[in-house]
Amino acid sequence: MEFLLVLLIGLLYASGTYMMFRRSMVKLLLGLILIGNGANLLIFLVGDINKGNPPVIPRDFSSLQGVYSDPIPQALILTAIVISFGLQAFAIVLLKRVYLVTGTDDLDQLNSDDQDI
Amino acid sequence: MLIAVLSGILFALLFLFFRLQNGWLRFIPAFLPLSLLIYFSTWLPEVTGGQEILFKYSWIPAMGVNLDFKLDGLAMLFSLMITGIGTLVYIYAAAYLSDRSQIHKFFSCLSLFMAAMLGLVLSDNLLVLFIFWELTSISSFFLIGWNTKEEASRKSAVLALAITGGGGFLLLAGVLLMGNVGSSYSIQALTAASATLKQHSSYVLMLCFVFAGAFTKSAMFPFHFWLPGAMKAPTPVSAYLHSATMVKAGIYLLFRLSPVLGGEPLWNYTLMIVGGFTLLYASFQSLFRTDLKGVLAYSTIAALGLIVLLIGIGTTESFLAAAVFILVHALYKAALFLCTGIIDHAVHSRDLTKLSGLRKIMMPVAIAAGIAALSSAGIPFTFGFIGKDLIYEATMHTGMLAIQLTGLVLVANILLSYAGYIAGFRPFAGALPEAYADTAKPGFLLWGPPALLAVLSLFFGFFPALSSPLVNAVVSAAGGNPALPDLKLWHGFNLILLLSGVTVVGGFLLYLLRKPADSQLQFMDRFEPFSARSFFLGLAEGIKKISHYFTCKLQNGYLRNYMITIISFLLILLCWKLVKLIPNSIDFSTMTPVSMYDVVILVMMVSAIFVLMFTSSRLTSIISLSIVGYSICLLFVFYGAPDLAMTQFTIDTLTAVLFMLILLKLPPFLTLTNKAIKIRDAIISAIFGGVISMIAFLVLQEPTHKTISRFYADNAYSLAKGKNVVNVILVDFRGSDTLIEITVLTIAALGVYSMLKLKISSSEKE
Amino acid sequence: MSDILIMAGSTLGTLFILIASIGILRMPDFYLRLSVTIKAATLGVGLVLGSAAVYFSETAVTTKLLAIILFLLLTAPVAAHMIGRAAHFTGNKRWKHTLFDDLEGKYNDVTHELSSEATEEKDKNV
Amino acid sequence: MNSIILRTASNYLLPMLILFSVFVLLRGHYEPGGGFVGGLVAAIAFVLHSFAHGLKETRRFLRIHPGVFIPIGLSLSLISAVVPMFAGQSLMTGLWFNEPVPVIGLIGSALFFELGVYFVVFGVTLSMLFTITESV
Amino acid sequence: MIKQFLMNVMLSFIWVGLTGSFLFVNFFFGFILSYFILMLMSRDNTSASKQYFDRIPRIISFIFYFIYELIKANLQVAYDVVTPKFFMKPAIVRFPLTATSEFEINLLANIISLTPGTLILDVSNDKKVLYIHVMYMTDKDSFIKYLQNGFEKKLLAILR
Amino acid sequence: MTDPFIILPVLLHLLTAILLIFCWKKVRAQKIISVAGNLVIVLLAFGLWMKVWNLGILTMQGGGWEAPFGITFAADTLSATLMLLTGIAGLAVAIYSCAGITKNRIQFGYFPIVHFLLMGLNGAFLAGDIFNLYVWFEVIIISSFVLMTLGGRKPQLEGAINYVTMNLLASVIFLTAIGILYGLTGSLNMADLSIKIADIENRELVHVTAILFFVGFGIKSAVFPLYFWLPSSYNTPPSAIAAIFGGLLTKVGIYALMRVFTLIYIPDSFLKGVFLFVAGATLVTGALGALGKTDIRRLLSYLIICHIGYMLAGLALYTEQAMTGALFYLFHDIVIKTNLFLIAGLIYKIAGTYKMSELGGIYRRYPKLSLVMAAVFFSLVGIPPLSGFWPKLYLISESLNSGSYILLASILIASFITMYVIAKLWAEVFWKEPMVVTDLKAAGFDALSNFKKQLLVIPVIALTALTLYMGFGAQHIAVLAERISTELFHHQPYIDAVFEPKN
Amino acid sequence: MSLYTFLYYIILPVLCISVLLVFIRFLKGPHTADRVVALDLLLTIGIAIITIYSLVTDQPTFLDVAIIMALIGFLGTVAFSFYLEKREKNE
Ligand code: NA
Ligand code: NA
Repeated sequence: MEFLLVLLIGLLYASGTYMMFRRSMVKLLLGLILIGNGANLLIFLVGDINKGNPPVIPRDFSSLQGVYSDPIPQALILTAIVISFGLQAFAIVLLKRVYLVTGTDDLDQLNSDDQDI
Repeated sequence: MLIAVLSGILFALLFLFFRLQNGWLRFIPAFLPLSLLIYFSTWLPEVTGGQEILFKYSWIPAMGVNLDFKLDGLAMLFSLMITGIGTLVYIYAAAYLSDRSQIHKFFSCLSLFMAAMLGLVLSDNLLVLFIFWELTSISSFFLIGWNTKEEASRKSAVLALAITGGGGFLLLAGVLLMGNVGSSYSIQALTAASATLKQHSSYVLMLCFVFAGAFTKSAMFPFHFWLPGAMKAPTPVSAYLHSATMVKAGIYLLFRLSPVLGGEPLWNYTLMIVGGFTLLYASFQSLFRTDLKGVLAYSTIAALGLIVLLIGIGTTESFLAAAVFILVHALYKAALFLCTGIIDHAVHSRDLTKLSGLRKIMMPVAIAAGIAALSSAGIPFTFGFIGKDLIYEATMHTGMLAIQLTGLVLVANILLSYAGYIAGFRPFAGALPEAYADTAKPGFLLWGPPALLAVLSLFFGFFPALSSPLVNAVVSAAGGNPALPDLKLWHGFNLILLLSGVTVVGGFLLYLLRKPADSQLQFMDRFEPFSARSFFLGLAEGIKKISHYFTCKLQNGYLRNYMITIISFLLILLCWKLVKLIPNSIDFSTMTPVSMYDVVILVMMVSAIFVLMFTSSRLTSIISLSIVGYSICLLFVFYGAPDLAMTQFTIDTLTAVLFMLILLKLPPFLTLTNKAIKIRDAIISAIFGGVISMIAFLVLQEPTHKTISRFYADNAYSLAKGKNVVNVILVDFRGSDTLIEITVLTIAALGVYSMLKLKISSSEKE
Repeated sequence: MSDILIMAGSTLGTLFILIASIGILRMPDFYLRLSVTIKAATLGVGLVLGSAAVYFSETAVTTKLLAIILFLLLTAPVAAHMIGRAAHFTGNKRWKHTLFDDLEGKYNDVTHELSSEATEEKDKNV
Repeated sequence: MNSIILRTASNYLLPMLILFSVFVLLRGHYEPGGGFVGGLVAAIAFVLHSFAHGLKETRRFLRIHPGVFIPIGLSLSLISAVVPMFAGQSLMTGLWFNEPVPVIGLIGSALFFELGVYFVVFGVTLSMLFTITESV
Repeated sequence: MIKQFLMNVMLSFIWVGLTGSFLFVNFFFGFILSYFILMLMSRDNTSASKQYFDRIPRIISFIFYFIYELIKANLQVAYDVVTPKFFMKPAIVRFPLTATSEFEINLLANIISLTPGTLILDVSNDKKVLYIHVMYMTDKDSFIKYLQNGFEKKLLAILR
Repeated sequence: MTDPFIILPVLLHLLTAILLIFCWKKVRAQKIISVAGNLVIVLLAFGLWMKVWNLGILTMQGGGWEAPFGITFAADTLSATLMLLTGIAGLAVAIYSCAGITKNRIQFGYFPIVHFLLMGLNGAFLAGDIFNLYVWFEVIIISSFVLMTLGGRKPQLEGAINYVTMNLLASVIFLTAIGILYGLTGSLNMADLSIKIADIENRELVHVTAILFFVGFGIKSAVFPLYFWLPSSYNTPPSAIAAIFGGLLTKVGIYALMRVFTLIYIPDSFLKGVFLFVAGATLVTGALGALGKTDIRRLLSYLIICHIGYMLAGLALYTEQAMTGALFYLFHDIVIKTNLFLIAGLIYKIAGTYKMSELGGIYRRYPKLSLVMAAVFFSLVGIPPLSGFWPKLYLISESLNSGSYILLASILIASFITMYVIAKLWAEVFWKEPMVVTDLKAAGFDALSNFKKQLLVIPVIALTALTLYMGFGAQHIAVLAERISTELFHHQPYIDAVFEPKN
Repeated sequence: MSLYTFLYYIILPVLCISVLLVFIRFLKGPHTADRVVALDLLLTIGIAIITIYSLVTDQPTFLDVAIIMALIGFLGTVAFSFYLEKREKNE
């Protein structure tokens, strides 16, 4: 499974970058989100993955027993997800605002100020 | 001593804030150089007695930068010139400058400049020397650009700064290289380590750097062209900078470093060639100038070339000649400049084709200029004669090169004599044009300084021996034989006298035969495209064009190009490393077995990703994104991360909602790029994905000891009283992260609010 | 005993879900797909959740499962209504065998308000 | 959006969701959940309400601007993080009451911290969505 | 009516307390037990209490009716889905409401939607009419009658 | 030594920000709170600096958990110095903002965001945990996003799109790197990583992660060829905002590079080569970019890039001496770039434009102010003995020592072009008479009240004074930088301080 | 046949097949509304899968995810419908 996940992560990164190279702002944003997902999965994967053992201490125990999923990557991803939610929300709104001001979604037309180079 | 050096800077600050508009107050600043002159003169006996007076002040010991000042013959010569001519220039400037409201600033700059020059010549620490070196560049920048309203003036200032400052940076490299090799910045120490330096593999580099600094500063060919441009400065500035100070800094440096780096053929020949060529070139050029200051500028360049040539010869005689000529040149050139200024001031013209007969309205000036011209030509009983004598003496004792050098110097000297005559006689000879008839006579304070200089030229011409102790001290400082006889006016009839005579007469004949004319100037202008000036300006223009092109290429305003560059850069670096790491075989045995539901989720996810990439409907793309998110969420569930799954799910839903709200009024996707670009992008993206996959795979293969997560697993309940270990990490073990994370959310919310609510209309002022 | 209950429940539930999936794939128009799927799936999931409740037979978990069923029952029809309504706005094509459509033309294009008038009913009723 | 069914549904879903969000908040230390998801769920309750009733109505219903929850929550988290420092301990050191409280379990600074997170997330999500909805 | 319900709940808690078992099943058992006790006690009392004890059986019967309809209709649809040929005769029907309050409409709509074959598309803004998508439409009037006498009547009987 | 109070500047910024949010829309109160808060923080930061200087590295373990189990905050001399400088720059910008930022921007959260940004910077300097560093970086970028877009018009928003995208990309790369690092070592604590990374046998793989870190931080610090976002965005927001950006934002990337590549990774020859190439290319391309620019802030933007090259050069040469130079430059650059953008803002206030072709005559009209600005400009150029000069000594000297002649050439070219463009700028903006003489009295600087003028000018003067101190008191800065450089290269005390048992 | 084998080898695969079928509808469309319905159904099946998975692994913890899905998935559908209804017809 790890191998398939590795390939999946690669695909997420690849598709994310491909989307980011497009001219549409919306696609750019979607690409960033995809890469973000890829990064999260990557972190998840490099912690030891195993099936069905959440890092929650069972009722009658005081510590995790046997095999359990590594809790640290999970905590990291949680933080990363939340942060990227904030960033994404902001970026989405920025996109909207830029569209309102410039009237276009085409990134190639957003360089009116780069004349003085 | 420190005070003496820094007093200029202090006064510079002082003058900035005290206006000196009222009458005689203008002359107060002149007391600064005067008192300094007196101060330095008091050390004369010790210095001429062969002593070196040292003053040490600690400044930045961490970098070996100490304010060590050394007063030896060389420093003394320059100090006296700087302060002496300085005094006269101060007085002159006070009378000369018409814009009284700005005069305090002028003196401020001038004082700064003087202090910088003093510091330069007195420093025993090469780095400190360099600091003052740059200060002279900067302060001269302000002085040259004094007439700020004229574009030409501003341009000359920038050009002068660019050349001298640029050379300065190279000099800095040289200084640091010398410091590194000689493990000290003290000139004394470096002199002692001279052999080490010369044998070091980077000796050539050192020379290159030092020469770059000295040649740019002293306007050697091909860096000479800033100097004529710098004539845009007010005349007192020209007089000061180009006779005794600024341009002599390079000379000083070469002189100073002669015992450190000199004596090697490379040093000598480079200096001789560059100096000689500059001498010839500039003296020839001066033939064609019609602007008084232009003539002086080129003759100055030529004189500098001559001195460099002399230093390059590197014998005691040549050092002696150089030392004397420096003084000679300072005296007559300053006088000529000042006279030029008076003429300019009085009749508002410096055009040699028009000026004549001015002796009738300014006799004292005419006399002063005349004497200066004679000294320049080397007529007996002027100091110039002694100088010429010594020069021929020096060139004739250079062994193999004696004839060539002497010939060269002879030709150049004739031309220079001509230049001197032109500048000193021409404006005063002949009939006075009508237009100038009722010009007011210049005041004493204007003609006094040049007259004094002329008198000094004569004085030393009559009594050359008086200058001997100082000059000898200079020679010994430069590493020459200190035991020299006194200077004498009369050596008897010999070849040298003959040469001197030829020079004087030749120059005079030339003066009689040639009339400066605009046509000659225009003739010379035809060669302008081949000149060094054009070359450098063209180079600068070319660099600008290249930079413009280059910047436009890079910073082209297309975000996706930027990202392609960034990703490609990353990929190049990563691939370079990863090539060595490609595994031979893959071991699947240690991996988690693949289940049916895993495969289904993966298939769905992969398809959704492709739909997302290629759909033309925005809504479909958002739904696909949601499916990708939900699939990840399921993966999280399968692999034991319920917290993650919950969060991922909520966030994905919210993101979809956000997108919905925002996308409502956006236009649909357009197919904007062509197929070739898409393929290129796809290839780059695929490589990126592959590289990340490979890294992830390699990392999975590495054994890891997860002691920290073991600690959490064991202690989450006992120490932090929580059973959901992830949550315990989030609120306790790594709680700070969470605190910051909600701060991020807060900021994002503020941002969203402000961005949508705050709309500054375009008419509103910022 | 409980094992059999669980098996039966989950089998039945899964079957309904499968039917819903086949339905969504096969049905000829949007409304039919919507109609088939929303409830068959809800019923199916409900059964699966019910069998899980039997499996865990623990108050905390059981209430949780019942809560999920309740949520689904409360939200699924609303969701179906929302999509159905939206689809009608966007002019989704109906199956050719559709008998009649009383909703046609009842929406105000601007305000999206829905009238209750039955004026055209007779004409539409084929 | 002018749908009676959605409007009615949101009326009973709102309290259910909020109740659920508090549930999620309180049990986060023991089982999946926590302030973050809790806050999101609570926010979603109101988002749903605004979809059904329109933003104005939801604002009226909520009475105060959701943004107010942000600094309050942030302060709460900050205080629970800083209080240990007054006891000379590090930032974020967990402080616990000795006796467990029914329903919630042990009460410690972590709970207040989570509550702060809950408020912030609630306020952030809601104010973002409201702002966006208003400007669309 | 609320009084009765609260009483009922209170008694269930007492039962739970007495038995000392906090299990959900136990509570449920206590609830049913106390329900019958209360019902026996309130034979001759006011209409308010009567309403409460009438309603519970109605709810239970409604639930069973709903489940019956659900399974029946689901099987019908399932059969149609699985077999190659479609027997459907879909239509969108205008259904005049007897129910008036929003809550009633909502509940009715949910229930109608949850049974296969029928799907509420919308409610008119004056709350008088439901628009229902029907999969198996035979006769419009009989369908409306069937709904009115079936779900709507039973539901209103519980709610009112 | 353990000291829970090292985190105080961060917390105070947060507290101030919260207070400011409570004072939403109350412009006057916000100004006062912000300036007061910054003042207190500067004093605090100075106290912290003194403490670190005297006692050595101070640490705080978040939650009281011993390293590497909790989150470590560590203040070594570098952190403390940067915090102090950040505090000073922040205070200057806050004062300047009182008159330099329009009322409606303040009403929409300008001040709280600035404090969040400063908080993020301080936090990043203190972070002893790599993921914590990431989180701080996010605070920084989101605040900068907000500031970048605040009240933005078209150019500002267009710039913001570039800025946001590339910073998000950098964050993702950074996050990827962290994930991989965790996968390799199972740890996040930087001191712990230092130990664990050294034990990994697959060195090549270690360097692969190092490359990811380099590129991630490289984008943030705007090095070649990753700097694109900078020139297209820094010239768009109001000057006070640009000042924080120009002064501090790219520097935090450099800080991270310095920290990561001394504490966690020891670059191999390939990476050093890459550093050298990138440093040289940054210097040259930045300088070339600045050539021929006609907009002051655009010119300054390219100069920022160019000068980042010096700092990277110090890292690239990877000797203590070179690092000393880089650090010295870093300190100098923070102060001067902040000041330069404030000055650009002042010029804009005076003349109403950033275009050099339209500007002119500032020297004639405001001679004293011009001289202050001149001091700044010449410090930037590195005219000795001003502050920009000294660090170059180390860098040039070290590149000569190591025979990195291409880097040397780059440094010289960059210095030369900087000097040239600044001289031209001076001639154009200060000497030249303006082409169009507009009625500036009515609209510009002159129309402001005396108090407001002082609010604008005082920060500039104060920062100039600091710059001058750095130049003339270079001894102090040099000693400081040397000490930091030693600390960076001999990081055992840092590790010991982090792992010091609880007392 | 044990309960585990039954759930793992029969129920889960059938659910997976259902997922695939629904996903094919998503791919086919044809209308965006169809995709929304497909998404909604995917979620519902997802809840079922999680439930069965929690049975298989004997981890009731996963059911929390199912609750969240049941509660919040609804919002997504509402939002999509909202969008479908409100958008200008430009796709
Ligand atoms: Na059929
Ligand atoms: Na139905």
